[in-house]
Amino acid sequence: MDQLFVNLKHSILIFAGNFLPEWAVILISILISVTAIAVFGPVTMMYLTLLERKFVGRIQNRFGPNRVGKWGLLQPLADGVKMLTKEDIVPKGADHFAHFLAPVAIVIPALLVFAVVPFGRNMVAVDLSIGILFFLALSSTTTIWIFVAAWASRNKFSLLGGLRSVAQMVSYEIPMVLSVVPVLMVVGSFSTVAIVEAQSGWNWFVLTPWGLIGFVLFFLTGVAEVNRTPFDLPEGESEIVAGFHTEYSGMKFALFYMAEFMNSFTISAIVSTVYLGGWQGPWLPGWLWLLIKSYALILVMMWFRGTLPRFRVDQLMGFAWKFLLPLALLNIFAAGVWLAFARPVNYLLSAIIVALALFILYFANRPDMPKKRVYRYAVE
Amino acid sequence: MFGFGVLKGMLVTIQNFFASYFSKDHLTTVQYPEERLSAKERYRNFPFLVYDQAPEDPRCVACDICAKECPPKCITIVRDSDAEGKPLKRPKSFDIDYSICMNCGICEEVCPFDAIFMDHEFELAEYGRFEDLMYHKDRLLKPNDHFKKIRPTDATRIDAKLAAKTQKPAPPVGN
Amino acid sequence: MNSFAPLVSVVQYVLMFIVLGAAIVTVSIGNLFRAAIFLAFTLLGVAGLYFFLHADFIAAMQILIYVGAIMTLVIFAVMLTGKMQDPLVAQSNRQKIPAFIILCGVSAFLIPTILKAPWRTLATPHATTAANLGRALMGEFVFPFEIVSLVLLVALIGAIATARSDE
Amino acid sequence: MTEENLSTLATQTLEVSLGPQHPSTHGVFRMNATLDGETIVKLKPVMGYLHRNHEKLAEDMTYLGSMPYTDRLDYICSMTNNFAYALAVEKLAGLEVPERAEYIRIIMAELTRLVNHTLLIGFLLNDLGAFFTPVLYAFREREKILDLFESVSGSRMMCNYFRFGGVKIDFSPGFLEGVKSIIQNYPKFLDEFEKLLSENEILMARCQNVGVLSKELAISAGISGPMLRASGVPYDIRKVDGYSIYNRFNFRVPIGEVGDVYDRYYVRILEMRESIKILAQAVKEIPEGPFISPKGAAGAKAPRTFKPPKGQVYGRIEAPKGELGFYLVSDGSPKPYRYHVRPPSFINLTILEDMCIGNKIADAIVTLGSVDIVLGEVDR
Repeated sequence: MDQLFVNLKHSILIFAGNFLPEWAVILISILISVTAIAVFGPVTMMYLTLLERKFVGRIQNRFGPNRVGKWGLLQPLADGVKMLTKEDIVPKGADHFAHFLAPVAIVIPALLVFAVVPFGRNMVAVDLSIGILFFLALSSTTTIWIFVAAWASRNKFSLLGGLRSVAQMVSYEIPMVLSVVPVLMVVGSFSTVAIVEAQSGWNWFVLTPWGLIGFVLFFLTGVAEVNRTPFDLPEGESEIVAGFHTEYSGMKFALFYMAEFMNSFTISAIVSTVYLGGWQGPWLPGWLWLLIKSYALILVMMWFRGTLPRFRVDQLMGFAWKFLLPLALLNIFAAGVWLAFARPVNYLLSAIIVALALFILYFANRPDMPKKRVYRYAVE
Repeated sequence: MFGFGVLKGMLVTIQNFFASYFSKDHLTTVQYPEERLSAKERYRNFPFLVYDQAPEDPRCVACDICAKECPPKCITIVRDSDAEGKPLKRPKSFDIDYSICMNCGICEEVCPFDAIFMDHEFELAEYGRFEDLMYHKDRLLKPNDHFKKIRPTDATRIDAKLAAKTQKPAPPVGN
Repeated sequence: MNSFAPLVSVVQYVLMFIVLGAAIVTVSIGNLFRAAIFLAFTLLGVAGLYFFLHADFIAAMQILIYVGAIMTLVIFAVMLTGKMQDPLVAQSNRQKIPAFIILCGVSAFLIPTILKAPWRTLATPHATTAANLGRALMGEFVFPFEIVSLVLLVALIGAIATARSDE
Repeated sequence: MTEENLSTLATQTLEVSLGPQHPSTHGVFRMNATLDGETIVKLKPVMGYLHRNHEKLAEDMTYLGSMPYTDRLDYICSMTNNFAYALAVEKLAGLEVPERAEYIRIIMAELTRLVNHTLLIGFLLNDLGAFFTPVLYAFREREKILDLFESVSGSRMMCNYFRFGGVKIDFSPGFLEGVKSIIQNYPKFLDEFEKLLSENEILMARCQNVGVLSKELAISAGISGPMLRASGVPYDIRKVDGYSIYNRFNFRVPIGEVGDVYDRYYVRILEMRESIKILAQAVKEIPEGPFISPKGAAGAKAPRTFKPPKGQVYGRIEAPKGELGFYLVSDGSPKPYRYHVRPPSFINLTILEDMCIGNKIADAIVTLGSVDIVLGEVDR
């Protein structure tokens, strides 16, 4: 079971190898991986929308979509048909070329990062030696297309959304990169496959003091990177209508939506890879483990969405620079201490450092924190 | 400690998530066309006219009070007349524009003859905006049994009142 | 792996074509904003070429720094230009002729150099691992590395000082 | 950087028109905001998109004929609108209200306060960017009260229930049990709501010290209702006028300290708890008896015979949104000579700019949400 898909691909290649030249087999091998990702990405996205609507619906004491097909299972298809048949509106003052390019281009990095996600043992499209870096680099390019979309729409709300997006990405990129550094230090490699292999046998990094903090940091900054609640300022509906995609409709809008959901999936998958042991786990096949872990994280994102209001721009920045960034730096120190000492001592020491870091940051940020209030009543 | 408030809130939402599978109180949606809420007896929507025996002989005497008191002025009544042009105590036409009516129920309150009441019917969607929503006498007239069915309490009270009135020799004079 | 080589070179040529094409569009197009977008494509294409040259790390850095950071900065700079309110942010191409002459001059030097250079090829490209890189930066190249960081620090301080001295 | 340094950098302000079509202007309301970055330097509220000639229409209608129109002023709380109008007309005509009717009125008014405050807090959270969860919880509870309203008056929102000298019809069977169950269950819901919201750090950070309204400005601008009390002015017309039979009930008036959005939020939560107290007392003490005075009943049956004597009155109540007053001039005919409404949300809205300047654009939306407006009442 574990190697189901790997064996499937292998047997197809052997079959093709009987009558095709070698280069064609390699081409087919590449095409199979690419097709698998190109199908998996959008299908995931379609059903993530349904999952989100159902989950948030239940949180809000309602059913969620349940009319199209059993349990609304055909809802994503209906939405797709609707999106495709919708009129494509381009504002008169828009830069038509850029307005068209942005939604198309934004999907590319979203799909490309799937290449380094190790879905299971031997189930990674490309085992790049710089896997994590590849992921970080490509996910940062999303900003440009958001910004291009915002500018090309020639709408003030879009522009505000685009500016917020850039500011947010620039701020959260730094703690995000820093929160992965401890793992890279311990593993000594950027390769996602190597990172997963280093966590075999319940040595999940999240179970260490620095790993716990790193996990929370990476996940939170990841949520911020994909613009989801409570960091969804670029599209903050109640303030700037729909932010950078205000002027998009139909399929172009669907592409933005697709990129967002595929990004949330990849970020969850990468977080599980880096901190939750990836496809490692008992009994079940590896790819199932990765899916379970990623979906659990996605559900947490949806849970956030169902619960939390959104930050304000300055608070968002403050959170990144005053809390996440110093914590990430101190966390690297904790990981260094972990590496420098032997097994039982390093747990204690890095736990102390992490606890101290949290404590110091809490008190340092205390003046800016909101306070509980006591209310009085008018005297008669 | 920072963050506990957020976690508390998340606890509330996840409780609601699970409760929606177990408690009816946490999944209040009524799946409308298949399930329906039972209408409250006093529910009022649009007015209709009551007749006792035959639709040709409604309770309405065309006194025009409801038309005058209707706040948005959605009722138009034309009084019937016999061959010599003498006015009769029945409406020749009685039109209510449902697109104007605001369901306030004042017509029912002011009617001295208990001839007009608020109906429970609410599935009134039409394709035409003007003529289709202009309800004429034929569509407005409904038997007293309908009234008894939708509002038993009021119907019994009014029937008793009318019965008491018919005992008396002189029926009440309109206008 | 040999039979696979033509495929690789096809992709490489496509990438080169994208890089060159996008670069030409960048300098010739009349719209500043679009020029910036094409510049992004050029940089992305270069990153792709690095990948094929087994310089994964540099490729990732190319994307992270040039595409991710510098391009954002460039687009920001475009937005700060005076003509931003204009739907078609015009780019001034007035210095076409001098630019062409300089280009010819540079090419006259570069092309023969490229052609004459004895290009050495490595038999097996050795993998760049994070650990190796870290060791190189912290060991062999620690002095240039520190100098560069110092320069950057000075630049940062300078930028802040310039911004502040406006009062 | 200090303020002066900032001013030396040449910046352009951005004019943004929030509304009339905007997701969170609570209707067709428009704010012409001038932004410096995301900071508001100027904000002009534009009203009148929903003007329906309410006052002029009333001059051509019998006194009773205006009653259903008052439902449509503030369509969230039709019962209190009815109450204020009935109170003014009763003052004009010198009508007595039977004991039972007074209790019925107070039960209705306090239920309406629960509906209004719950819903407002839900929508405030929507303005803050929460994805509909608080609104739907608010709807869930509001539904129970609306069911009661429907069982009594026949309509959920447009109740048209009050009559001059009493109410239209007595309670339906089972109504008081319904109110009792509300009294029992609503505090539980409020606890849940508070657990979800009151201590949420994001909400606190977004609301505290945002949209601050000073005591002095609040008084001089004629602000009323929870907004005034949140600014620290202990002024509640239920206490000050003691209209109807409010002086028989034992309740407290919560007041805020800072006058920011959080105070406005919390004062409303506390007010709801006090309202439940009033309800409990009213349900316990409600006597048997007629629900409308004979003179009033005659007036309701034949509105054209209802001719208040010449004169002018101003009747006011503490509506959930603030001081709702009706100014009526009678010339002795069945129709009012002059009919004027003092809508609380319109007057509370006039100082929006003062509260918003210097804040971020996201704060303007929240401040607007905390003012608690209903455009039906603002524009009339």
